[in-house]
Amino acid sequence: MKKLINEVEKVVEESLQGLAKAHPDLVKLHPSVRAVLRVDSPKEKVAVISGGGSGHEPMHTGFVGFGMLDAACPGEIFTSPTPDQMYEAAKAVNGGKGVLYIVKNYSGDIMNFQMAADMLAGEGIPVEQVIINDDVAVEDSLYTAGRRGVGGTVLAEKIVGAKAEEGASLEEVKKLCERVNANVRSMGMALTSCTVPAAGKPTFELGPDEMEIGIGIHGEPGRQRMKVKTAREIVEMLATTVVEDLPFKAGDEVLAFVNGMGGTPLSELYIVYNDLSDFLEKKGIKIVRNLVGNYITSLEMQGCSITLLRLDEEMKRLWDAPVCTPGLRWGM
Amino acid sequence: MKKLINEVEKVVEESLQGLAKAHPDLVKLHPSVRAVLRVDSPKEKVAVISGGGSGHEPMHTGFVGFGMLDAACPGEIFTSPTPDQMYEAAKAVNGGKGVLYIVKNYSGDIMNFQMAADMLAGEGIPVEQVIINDDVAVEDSLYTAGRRGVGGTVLAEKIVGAKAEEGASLEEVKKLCERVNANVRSMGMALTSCTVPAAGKPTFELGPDEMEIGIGIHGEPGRQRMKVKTAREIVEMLATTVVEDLPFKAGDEVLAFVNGMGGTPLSELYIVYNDLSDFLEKKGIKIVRNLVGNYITSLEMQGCSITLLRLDEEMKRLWDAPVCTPGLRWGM
Amino acid sequence: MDNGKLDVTKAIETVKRIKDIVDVNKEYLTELDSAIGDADHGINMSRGFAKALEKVKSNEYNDIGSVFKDVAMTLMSTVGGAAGPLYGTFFMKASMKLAGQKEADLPLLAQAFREGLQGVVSLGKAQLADKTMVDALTPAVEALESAAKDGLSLKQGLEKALAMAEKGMKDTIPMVARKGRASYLGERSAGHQDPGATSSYLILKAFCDALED
Amino acid sequence: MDNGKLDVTKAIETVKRIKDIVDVNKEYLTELDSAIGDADHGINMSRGFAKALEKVKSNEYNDIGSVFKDVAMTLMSTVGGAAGPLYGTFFMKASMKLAGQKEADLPLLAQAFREGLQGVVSLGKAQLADKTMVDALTPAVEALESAAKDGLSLKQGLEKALAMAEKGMKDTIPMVARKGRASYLGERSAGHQDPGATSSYLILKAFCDALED
Ligand SMILES: Nc1ncnc2c1ncn2[C@@H]1O[C@H](COP(=O)(O)OP(=O)(O)O)[C@@H](O)[C@H]1O
Ligand SMILES: Nc1ncnc2c1ncn2[C@@H]1O[C@H](COP(=O)(O)OP(=O)(O)O)[C@@H](O)[C@H]1O
Ligand SMILES: [Mg+2]
Ligand SMILES: [Mg+2]
Ligand SMILES: [Mg+2]
Ligand SMILES: [Mg+2]
Repeated sequence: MKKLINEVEKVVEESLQGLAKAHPDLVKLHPSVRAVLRVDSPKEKVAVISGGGSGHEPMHTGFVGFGMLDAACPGEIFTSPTPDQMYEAAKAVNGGKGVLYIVKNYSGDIMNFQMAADMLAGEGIPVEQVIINDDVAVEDSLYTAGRRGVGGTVLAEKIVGAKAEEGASLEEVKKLCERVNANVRSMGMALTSCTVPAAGKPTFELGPDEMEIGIGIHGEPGRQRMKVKTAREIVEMLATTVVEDLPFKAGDEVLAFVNGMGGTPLSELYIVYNDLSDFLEKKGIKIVRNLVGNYITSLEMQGCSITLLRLDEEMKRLWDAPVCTPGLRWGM
Repeated sequence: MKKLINEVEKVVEESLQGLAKAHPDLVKLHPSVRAVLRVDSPKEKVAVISGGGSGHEPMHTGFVGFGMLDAACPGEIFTSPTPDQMYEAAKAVNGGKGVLYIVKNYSGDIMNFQMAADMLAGEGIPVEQVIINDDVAVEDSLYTAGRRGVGGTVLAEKIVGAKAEEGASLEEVKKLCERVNANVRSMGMALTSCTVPAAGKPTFELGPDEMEIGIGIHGEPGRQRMKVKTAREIVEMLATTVVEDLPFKAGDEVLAFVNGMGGTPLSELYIVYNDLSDFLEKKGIKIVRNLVGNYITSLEMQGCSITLLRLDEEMKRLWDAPVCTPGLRWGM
Repeated sequence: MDNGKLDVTKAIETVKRIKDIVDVNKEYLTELDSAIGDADHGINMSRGFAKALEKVKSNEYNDIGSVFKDVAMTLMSTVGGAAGPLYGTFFMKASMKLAGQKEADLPLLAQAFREGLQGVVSLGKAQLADKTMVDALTPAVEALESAAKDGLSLKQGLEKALAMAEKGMKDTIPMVARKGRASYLGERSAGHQDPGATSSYLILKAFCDALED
Repeated sequence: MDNGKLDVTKAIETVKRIKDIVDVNKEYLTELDSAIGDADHGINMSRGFAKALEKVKSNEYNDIGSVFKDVAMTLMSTVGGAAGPLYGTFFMKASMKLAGQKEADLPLLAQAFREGLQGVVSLGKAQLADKTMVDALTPAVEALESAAKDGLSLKQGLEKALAMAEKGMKDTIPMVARKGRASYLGERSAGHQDPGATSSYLILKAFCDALED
């Protein structure tokens, strides 16, 4: 294992310190628990909080700031954070209008956030949770853990963050977050595995001519392993599943998000976007917004995911609204 | 070789198409030669143009837009572009106030840009060139090709682009670019090699416990191979060489730029920034601006580079000025 | 004085043994989690029990309930993932049954473990054969209960429970996961032993080892 | 009618042979460039001469100067890197000497190559022993010139030049590079053959092969 780190035990801590030092105008660290807080703690808004295992940077810690998250709670690499983190973070940033937890659908995240929410509710602090579960690679069922939360989370955090910034109520913010989740679908793939620092070796092995389709963001194996294909064929596979699931229809206006898993060059992501754009054009689905880059990653994994979000006018307006975070910035 | 591509011959072309489709509000492709042009072609400013081999994205194509480049000319992967590209790009974006070529110091880039400049000069178009050569890994000498242009290029393009946007003259813009180059130093390292698509295998091989110090951005071998060390030790090695070269002194105000080579997770770059920040603090050198992320890359190479720029008041103001490009954006 | 029951000293000894056995099996647990999860179970458990041991060693206790309550709180705030809240709840619910008790015999421990297991099930919603820790814990608790009914000693009961936990753990191998991260793999999760069921087995082993015959 | 001189047909045949030999050695050149450069020399040369051949095949020519001028222009706008302008200049300067000529004998070709080499040197500023193509081209041009003085045939002259180019190419192995990308390696560039010197040798080989005895 070769990484730019000092000690495996300190990867998350030192990385957070670096983030805070690089962006003192945007974020600060919580004094006692592991949480990244917005530096200006605005009072007159719902506090939007997310969190999850580390290793997906810039998500979530890089999305703390104006117009997005008020706090992010990072766990160890690929490990859900603990309830005290979400509880303390909420106490620190709640301005009185209540707290929305944006939670990715993993058993661990659900349970840990739930415990924090219970603790807050016990103190009379208004708290709501929305579970993001946009990964079509996983079959949905009442009897299983259901679908994972992946790329859709980034879009939800941006759009919902903008709504909260406008001063919307907790109920409104929550409703919007549910609407985003209801209209977003994703699927990912990997060309290589990734190595959890503390584990010291790749989570899975892929042959020199193999890829893994339906990969999650925790370096967990996907649904299917096959010979590598061209970008165009990969886009076809991922996008077909994504489009048919919602389903997205001709005439739909969408935000197309091509996300890198961390180790794939940006130039390749643009090739994927080029193919995705052709694919959707043929189906009559209109890309009216897009995002291309490494936003929800799996350490140094090579690969990509495709996320489509069906937009309405409010979502468009909120997507375009100013945002100023270490990882996403425009309009200011 | 596993990459998200279709054909090795079309990597650059399809990636540029994707870029143009993703950012039609910012950039467009030149109709006949391979060049990315700013979409709004402002007339009353010096046209700032750069270019070089592809494979370093977002540099340079991702830096075309308001407040940075007017055009970028990408060659094949790791191969300097040809004179017709720089010539036609200049003709397309020159508004009458002349053209500045920002050229990285490589024999190929120098010769190809020089030929384009000769062609322009022959037509009476005012053209100047500044050669960026900030890589302290390479010994400087009159008898060799001298130092490579690396991370300093990104900073020069931002600062000089802002100056041009203000309406400065060609002479002023050129002088500023030279001043940036005179005050910037960089050094890089790699944990892994990278694979030129058309070559199909890694440019060099590194053992599972080896790293390469003093790497360039073309995947060319560095100056020294050694056992991997901690982030802190690596920062110490790179930053010591960088600091002693200019030299940077106690009290200097600097922009600290931690750049990823493309395959290293952002979280590790923040660890590097954390260590760099400690290192400079001990020396009394003050970081007053910073940039952390993948900006001048070598395909999927894992590793990083450290760039320090000694800032004066004008450079600070121009760094903070609004910029709106696919790869760098703030203030608008 | 050793009467074969679980007193404060042995409760602390148990925590130490769990820490040790989890440490020894850290890579093994992580490897199991690599195959059908995200390669962190051993790391998480080892971090959690190291902290838990630190905690109980630095405190004075008058009852065994407080020992396990501190374990529960520490796991909750240091393990994370799915295992953190689940084992946290297990020990929390168990500790409530043991609150104020200087020692536990087999019937009491069986009751405490039953409470713990119920906590895990009501939090995680896993049923038998969903390929989780529940598949190891359930037969173990049942074995404790029937051993208690048969009037066996604590050590004997734990030995029977351990055997059943081991069987439950191995039974997870052919199962297709329906809960936790392994469920994302669908059919591909079959053929691998569940990491959480394995750590449950190891925890029972530590209880067993901490008690003299 | 074959008089052993380089006429338009043979000039085009030469371009074809360069294309072929560069293609065959594409990986080899790239591998040499991997060791001390950036792994693109074979790819660049192969792209350039494929385009050059396309170009000269699609045109009618009355003089050999025009053939090599088209080669020069094509290399200039398709090769890129260091080799593009250098070989572009080589063929451009040579073509100026051959402008209007229906054919070239040894003395004329020697002059043309001398002009080409001077173009390379004045553009790239490389001296002998800087570990570049100049180390192969210089002895080759000198051999052409002395063969011309000795009144040898074109083929004989090219054969001598080829032998010298090969020697010059091999002589680059121990050199420490002072120009081009290899110079960044400093001492570590020693022990590797220069890719540009190698492609220069291959180009001379193609000239040689294109001419009958
Ligand atoms: N809903 C659940 N109910 C019971 N046990 C579960 C549940 N979800 C996961 N587990 C257990 O947790 C184990 C994984 O723990 P761990 O790797 O620490 O967490 P994560 O899956 O979040 O990385 C699984 O092997 C399984 O035994
Ligand atoms: N200044 C120079 N003068 C002469 N030849 C040079 C010079 N710089 C580089 N070369 C030649 O060019 C070759 C490399 O060509 P190529 O790999 O195509 O370009 P690049 O180095 O830009 O990738 C070197 O092997 C060397 O022979
Ligand atoms: Mg986990
Ligand atoms: Mg090159
Ligand atoms: Mg796990
Ligand atoms: Mg080269």
